Amino acid sequence: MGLVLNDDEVMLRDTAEGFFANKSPVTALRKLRDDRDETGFDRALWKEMADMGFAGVVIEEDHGGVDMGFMAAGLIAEQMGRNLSASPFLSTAILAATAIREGGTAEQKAAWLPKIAGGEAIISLALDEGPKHHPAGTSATAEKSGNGFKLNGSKAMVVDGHIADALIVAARTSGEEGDAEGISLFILDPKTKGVFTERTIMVDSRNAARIELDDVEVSGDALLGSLDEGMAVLGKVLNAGRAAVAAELLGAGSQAFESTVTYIKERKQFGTIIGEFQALQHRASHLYSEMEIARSAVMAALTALDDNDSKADLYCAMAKAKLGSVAKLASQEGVQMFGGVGMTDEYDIGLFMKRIRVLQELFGDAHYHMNQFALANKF
Amino acid sequence: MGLVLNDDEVMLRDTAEGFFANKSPVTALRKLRDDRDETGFDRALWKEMADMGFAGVVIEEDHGGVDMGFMAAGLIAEQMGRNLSASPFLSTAILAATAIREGGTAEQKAAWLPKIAGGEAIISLALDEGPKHHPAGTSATAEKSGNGFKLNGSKAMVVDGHIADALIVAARTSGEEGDAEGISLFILDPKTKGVFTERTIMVDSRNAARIELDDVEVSGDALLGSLDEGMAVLGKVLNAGRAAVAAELLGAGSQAFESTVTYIKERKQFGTIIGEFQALQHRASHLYSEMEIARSAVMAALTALDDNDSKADLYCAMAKAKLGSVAKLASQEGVQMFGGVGMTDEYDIGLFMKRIRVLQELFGDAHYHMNQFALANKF
Amino acid sequence: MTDLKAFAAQAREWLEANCPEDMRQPISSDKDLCWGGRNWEFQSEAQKTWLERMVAKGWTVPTWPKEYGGAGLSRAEENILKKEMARIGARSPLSSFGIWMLGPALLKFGTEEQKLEHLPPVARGEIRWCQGYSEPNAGSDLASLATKCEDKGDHFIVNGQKVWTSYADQADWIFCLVRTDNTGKKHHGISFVLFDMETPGVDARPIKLISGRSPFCETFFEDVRVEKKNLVGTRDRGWDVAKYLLTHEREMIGGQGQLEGQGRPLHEIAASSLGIEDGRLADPMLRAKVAEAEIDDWAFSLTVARKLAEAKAGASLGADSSMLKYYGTELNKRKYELMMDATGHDGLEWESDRSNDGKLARSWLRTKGNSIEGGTSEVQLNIISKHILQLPGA
Amino acid sequence: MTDLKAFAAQAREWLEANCPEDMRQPISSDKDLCWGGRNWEFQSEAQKTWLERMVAKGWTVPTWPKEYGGAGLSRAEENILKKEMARIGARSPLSSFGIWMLGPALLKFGTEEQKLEHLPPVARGEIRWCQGYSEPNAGSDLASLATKCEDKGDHFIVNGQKVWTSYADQADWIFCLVRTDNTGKKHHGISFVLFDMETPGVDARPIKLISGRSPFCETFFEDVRVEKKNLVGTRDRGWDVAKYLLTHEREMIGGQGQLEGQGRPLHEIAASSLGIEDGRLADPMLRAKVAEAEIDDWAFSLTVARKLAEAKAGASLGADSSMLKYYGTELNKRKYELMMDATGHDGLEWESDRSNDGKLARSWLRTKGNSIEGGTSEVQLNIISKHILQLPGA
Repeated sequence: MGLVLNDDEVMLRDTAEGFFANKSPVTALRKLRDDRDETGFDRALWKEMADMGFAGVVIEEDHGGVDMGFMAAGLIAEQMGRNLSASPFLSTAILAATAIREGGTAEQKAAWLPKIAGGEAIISLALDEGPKHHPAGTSATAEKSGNGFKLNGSKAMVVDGHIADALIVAARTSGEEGDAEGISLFILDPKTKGVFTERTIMVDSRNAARIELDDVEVSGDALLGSLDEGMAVLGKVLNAGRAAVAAELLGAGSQAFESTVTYIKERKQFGTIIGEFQALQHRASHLYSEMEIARSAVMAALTALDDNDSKADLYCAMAKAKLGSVAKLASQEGVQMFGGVGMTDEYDIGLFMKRIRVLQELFGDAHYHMNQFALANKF
Repeated sequence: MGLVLNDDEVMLRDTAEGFFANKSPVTALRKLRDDRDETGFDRALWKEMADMGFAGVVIEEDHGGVDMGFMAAGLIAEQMGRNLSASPFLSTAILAATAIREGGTAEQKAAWLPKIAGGEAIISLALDEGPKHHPAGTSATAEKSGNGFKLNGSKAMVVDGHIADALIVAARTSGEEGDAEGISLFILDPKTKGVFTERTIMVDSRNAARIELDDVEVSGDALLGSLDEGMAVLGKVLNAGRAAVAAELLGAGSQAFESTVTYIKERKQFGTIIGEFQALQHRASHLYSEMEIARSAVMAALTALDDNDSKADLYCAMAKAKLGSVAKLASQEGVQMFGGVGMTDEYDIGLFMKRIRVLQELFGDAHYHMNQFALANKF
Repeated sequence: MTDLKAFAAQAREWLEANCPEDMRQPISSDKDLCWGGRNWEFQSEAQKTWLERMVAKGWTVPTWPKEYGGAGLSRAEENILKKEMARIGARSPLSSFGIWMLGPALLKFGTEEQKLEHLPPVARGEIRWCQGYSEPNAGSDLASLATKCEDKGDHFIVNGQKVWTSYADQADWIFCLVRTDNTGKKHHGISFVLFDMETPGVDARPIKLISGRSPFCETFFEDVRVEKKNLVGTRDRGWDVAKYLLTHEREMIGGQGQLEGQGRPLHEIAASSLGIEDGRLADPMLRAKVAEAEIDDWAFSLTVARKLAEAKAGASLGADSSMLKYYGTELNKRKYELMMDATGHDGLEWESDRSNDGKLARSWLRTKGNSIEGGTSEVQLNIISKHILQLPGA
Repeated sequence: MTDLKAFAAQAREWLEANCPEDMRQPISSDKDLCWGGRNWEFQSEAQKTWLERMVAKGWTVPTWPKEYGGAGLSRAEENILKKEMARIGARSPLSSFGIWMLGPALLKFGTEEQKLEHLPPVARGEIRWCQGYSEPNAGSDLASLATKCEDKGDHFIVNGQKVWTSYADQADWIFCLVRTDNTGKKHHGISFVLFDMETPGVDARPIKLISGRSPFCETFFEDVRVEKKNLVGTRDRGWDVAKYLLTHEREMIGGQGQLEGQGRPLHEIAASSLGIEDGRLADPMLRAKVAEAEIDDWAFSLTVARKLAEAKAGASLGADSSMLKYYGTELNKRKYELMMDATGHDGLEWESDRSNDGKLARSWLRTKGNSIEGGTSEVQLNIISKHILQLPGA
């Protein structure tokens, strides 16, 4: 279990740390927001991330990637979390890359993976439909139609969906809502007739979309992975997504925590530095403990993915559950300890609270994963 | 909603406060325990409680009671909780008295209520069978047999069961385990052939028993309430029990809390009274708040019973849930703040922790009542 | 028929006849409130009529003496009036810091001249007031405020900065804590003064919050002239006035949890978002927390009622207002976290029509301020430690 | 074949040949432990044989130098030996505060004479030691200890009282913190001394805990004579020795959560008590808390492993041992509360055979001490605040 970073990993982390702190600090997100940028991210930054190898971090070298694995991906995500850096890293470099790598035909891989690694294509996963993450609840349908399929349904919380060059859509080809079986994945062009995309600006000023599929015709080539067995690929995609989101939560939570500790060492009230108040000290120390526990959970999940551990599902569920709770606690304690200024848009702590709220919801919140953890352990 | 005590109630509370503090302080429980007293309570005390009217607090005057109602009963239970006073008050004066008053025939009332009020009969409710409270889970059976019934089954956590002069037994006369319908109540002599009683000494050094019923023959007169509709009576009995136990938890929790506050005003470490440490101050103040919220819950539940409020079930579930959590917190914070001496048998705080653990389990713990609360609210 | 019954009947009759139908609709947003003041633009004719009619009765401030614009009602009569208004769903005719805060302060500490000058315009909704308390370095530690007030013989000159001055950009006058002496202990040397927001040197700038636009402002004073007659209470003893009003404010905020609770129950929001399976909320883990929060919410509401009932019975609410403020605001935060959990992706939308411009998300973020404004949770816990538990050094 | 592989093969062969079958059974109670000492009565012939054989190999203290009764193994070899023992389920041949606490202290601070006198009998299980640290008024604040140690020329005289001296009533010798100077700061003037528990004036009385009988004692010293050669380290600087050992102890206790976790998982205990309905624990509310606790438990175990791995990689565990101690003991308390919830009425029985004399209830109560002994949770949080977060005044 790789719970301690090796030299390569330390080097990568340091590189990523410097990169995001310089190229995409919190002020960059503020600018995107305040300028009401239509894409919601900085294409130049994404290109630079591709040049650094970040976009191809889990893509094989044959397809233009650097194939450094999930621990490396997590280290990058963590630094993005620390800086609230906006980019299609999660949607494209993690989710789409994993989906195509795991489920794609040679043609699909050749068509898409080099573009992902090169920062030339943005691809979004259109999976969830309702207010909560629920893969088996997929009710969008794909009926056979000639040599291809006809897709119908509605998708929500499609991260980066409004700027995607391709969509990976989960749709039901058999079975009923609630069945894990019978779901298939399709990769399609969002400009296809019948695809309606609405950008939804979320609380964290980041990108998502709602997508309507109205008799969308795709060819048989659009199928990604085996018919009816999309969940096999999706399972790996979601594990990757959960671990990466947990890593981003670790970064965001750590930054929220550390900036709070810094603040309470400076702020004076009642003639005293408020960090001298023991009640705050104990809460900060408790939170430090939780953050350390959380870090282990993230590292273990990322390692489990790299090791193809048979319990990777459980590791990722644990990490996502734990980080959902702990990063939230860090943001809550942060706003409270900053006090009045923590409520103002001028300070960053509120932006962390917003981003953490979205991340903890993505691909299952703590409650969802506690439930999955229990079911997997047969209780 | 009687959320403020009236003059009569204040007087009763003051009387009960003095009575239990003088007649049955914590040292009395220690003596019963260390002497390995076979009854586990003090008959002389119980007789005095009867003389005070406590044993007949919810019994009509016609049957020798004082008929002061459940708020009064709760005020008595609260003082017993403060002093860890051992007596058959709960089993006999609350549960049995309510069962017979609500479900008894004129003959049954005449036979038992005056004896209860006079402190002459101890009666136990034999309801639960498994490790957790689950009335509908009753699987003991009562088959028709001649003019009477034949009872079979096992009962656990029968409070005061080993010293009871009569048992009120819940047994299934129709339906299946899990059905609320089909349960009937029987009142019987524990010396009846086929009744086997084992005293179980519990963590709080108080009384309970396991009871085996092996082809126990009772006459038709033994039926308490209507056949198959025992739950109608039992619902009222359990509401009364839950509210009284919540009141006892309020007393025990309050005493644990107050003694802890007193202790941290005296104990010195690091050259400082530990009550000066802000981290302890904030935890104590949080606990104070919870205790105040809990007190309101108890008073509202007791009032709802006296008012025959249609939502009495919900009030009692809320009170039992809240007190189960809050009194537990009070005992946990107590032991921790007392520190090493809190772990010793010499100090009382551990005895409170033990008693609170048993009380929170009786008639449904916080989880049980949260679930009931949710189901009643259709979620 | 008792006097109170007679009053109830008269009030009912008058309200039925005089409260416009539009003013009996539930308040759907801040825009439905009437704040009055020099620059107020009535949202509707009904809003204007309703205010005028209530002013004429003295019922915008029913318990104030008639000479100050009130109706001189007893507390019992006021309660009846409230009940009768609630019965028909009548909106409050006037929202006003002048009524809620300045009024009580002037009635207790003001001179007869001050009352006659300032209270009637408040009662009539002609002058809108704001409150100048907190400063950037005097938040929880309010008494360390530094806004300087110099005695210039026949007038004062005020220099400094306030924050969290609600609606300062829309208010006509401000009641303000300033420092008239800084040679003694920090609680000494504070004074309570009133001045017109149009006085030269006053500048109010709205603060943007994490939840979006807000009524709060940063307010700057540069050589602002204040007439001496506008000092309320004893010079250098303004802390007495402030303390009196803070307790008042805490009780208002503490009750908020309960007010919010009057909306749609949490479990209904959760059920409509997540669905019910086999009679249970489809998210079993969230269900446990919803049940816990609703039980706490119910017990808390009962506690608010109990404490108010006890206070009526003669006891003062005292430091228990800190307990209610602490518990109510923390609980409210918990409830909004659970609502966000329950509504998931939908609740995260920030700008869409579908989400009513992120109404829930903005409310969720706004609740985070509940445990900061009006004295932080930490300050309330300190007060409980000191005044209720009497712990040493608290 | 590397040296380590060769060592592993030899160890495996030796253990297979020499570890009695009875000593390969899981430990079912405290009675299965071998503590040694003057008055030790072996529980079985196998226990005796096993100790003797391991002593002969130097494997009761494998990394100690051979001249002190050890085998001079490297850490790597010791780990292999542990793994090989674990493979066949071999019990530890000897439980001993002499090995765990005194040994590390003497190896670091002792003179050659002290090591030669005291370590070999520890290694052989001939002398059983106990620890004299806490006093009634020096619990969390250990450095304020008052047990007086006067210099009488060629010897010391000790007077005072210790508490929480585990197994003091069964120990042969004690290592003890005493005050040799009380004129300076409290951390100065403490000395670390050794003496025989049979010295006149020593009296150890067991303490009854809320969980029942306990190994802890109150220990009284009245004019106890201590030879000067039995002072360890520098006089008045015993706090250095104590600090060194406290960190050691904290790491042991912090790991306990994990050790306990090696038992039956909480969810299995809950499932067998409550049953499973539709694939889910029959108590839906408890289920949520069990899942939460098990996730925390897993992540905590990973954290123990991570911190140990980091320490191996060169970094010192340092103040993070406080974090592990704090989190592990609080988590352990939570888990036992949930076990009690899960077992309900059954778990509450205190004396019955059915409940194995209240084993669970007693364990539950015993866990409450985890967050008190070896430095309270509050002290650990203070240490984190000061040494990790570097908060002012911590």
